[in-house]
Amino acid sequence: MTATVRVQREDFDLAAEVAALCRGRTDIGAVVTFSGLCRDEAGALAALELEHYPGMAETEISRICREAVARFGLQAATAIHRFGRIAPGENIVLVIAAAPHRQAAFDGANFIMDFLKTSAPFWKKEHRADGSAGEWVSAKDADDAARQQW
Amino acid sequence: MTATVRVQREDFDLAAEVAALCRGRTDIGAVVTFSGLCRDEAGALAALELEHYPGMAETEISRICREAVARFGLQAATAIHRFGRIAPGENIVLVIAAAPHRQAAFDGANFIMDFLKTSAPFWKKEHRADGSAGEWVSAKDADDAARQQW
Amino acid sequence: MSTVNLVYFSWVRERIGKGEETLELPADVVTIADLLAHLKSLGEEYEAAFEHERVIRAAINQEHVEHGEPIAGAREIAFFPPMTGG
Amino acid sequence: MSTVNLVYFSWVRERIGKGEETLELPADVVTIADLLAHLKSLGEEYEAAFEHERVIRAAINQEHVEHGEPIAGAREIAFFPPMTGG
Repeated sequence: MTATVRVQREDFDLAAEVAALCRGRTDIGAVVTFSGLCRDEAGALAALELEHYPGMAETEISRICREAVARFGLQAATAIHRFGRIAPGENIVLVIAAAPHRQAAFDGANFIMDFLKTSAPFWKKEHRADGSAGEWVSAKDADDAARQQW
Repeated sequence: MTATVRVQREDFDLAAEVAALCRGRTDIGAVVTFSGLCRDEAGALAALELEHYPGMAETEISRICREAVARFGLQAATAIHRFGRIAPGENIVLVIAAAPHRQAAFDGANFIMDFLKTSAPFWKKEHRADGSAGEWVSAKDADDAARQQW
Repeated sequence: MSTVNLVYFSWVRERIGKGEETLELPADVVTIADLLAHLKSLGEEYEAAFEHERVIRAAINQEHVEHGEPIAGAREIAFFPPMTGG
Repeated sequence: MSTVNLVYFSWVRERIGKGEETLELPADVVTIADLLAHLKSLGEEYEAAFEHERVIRAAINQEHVEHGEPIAGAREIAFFPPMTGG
């Protein structure tokens, strides 16, 4: 099993996930991790609410990871996506790609993120710091463009 | 200070470095880490000996990190390179790039690695598992090509 | 008539006012597009949810599909806006 | 005559048999290329180290330079093979 996929409410532990993926192996040369965090530059955001489609979320992320493993010759891939209420500064998503050489690891992690953004069934709603009703975050054209490039 | 650079004999702690870089901030949206490991697929390698040019190594890596920060609008960058004897499965190098959005973080980490490979004064010598004299690792044309692309 | 489970997410769910329901579908509802047209005939909450039909994404049995996809054999059909995870 | 500290790394260091030395340089040694030619005249260990001159990298005062670079003002000049870190 080369792909570890989890959809969970609780936070994840970057170091533990990397260690689990590398344990007992000496054939991995490069590990790239991507952590996506809840960001609030202007101080206007109280939290994001992450809604997801249970079942399909796991299935879709697994499919993306398997495709990345095959396409870039990854030795292992991990993707963990949180749901529920997430405050600024907290983790939302973790992707890890391991490969013999660095470019495959970079490309694998980048590919998984680009497809996860546009294909994994998650939706973000803002909770505003002033208590007013927040908006659903809009999908970005840039994300579709990023996916098209592969 | 947006760049943390260290050249050291001892191992590094991925999670501690990411935590240090993100601590107390809510403006970071994406953190990409690259870990380069000593790899031994065939079981022929006992260890790598990493030689470096003290002083210039730190200076050169700092220069590369500052350039990446400016070029990709990174919020922070970390680069730690080990020297001395490193066994298969052990860490050699860690690069971290933090940015508001994911592509800048990916590009920043990738850029730092490509330039570090070809510009930072480190050299690897093999110690072979059978005790015979190992070779100095040859520079790869692919690494020069990777750097040229930026 | 066939019976299908429908699930809604994000602002599609909010506008319709529920996250799931089970409906009997007339025989002339063949594709996802037919189903969207049928749902829009059921009330203004559905009209509001599917007002901009082209942005609505659909999944059959938890797999993404286009609007032209036949729904025959579907156990679960989902409608939702473009995704914003990651 | 000027005095300069030379440092060597990797197989350049191994072939020369030392990691550093201080040399007095004749006045006609103006560039890195001149210095390489001068060093190769000092013995077969230097000839072996700098046999494939084009692959040899140089740094003056810990900054990368090309072989055409003048060495005037250099406190420390380093010679080494292409780097293989990372």
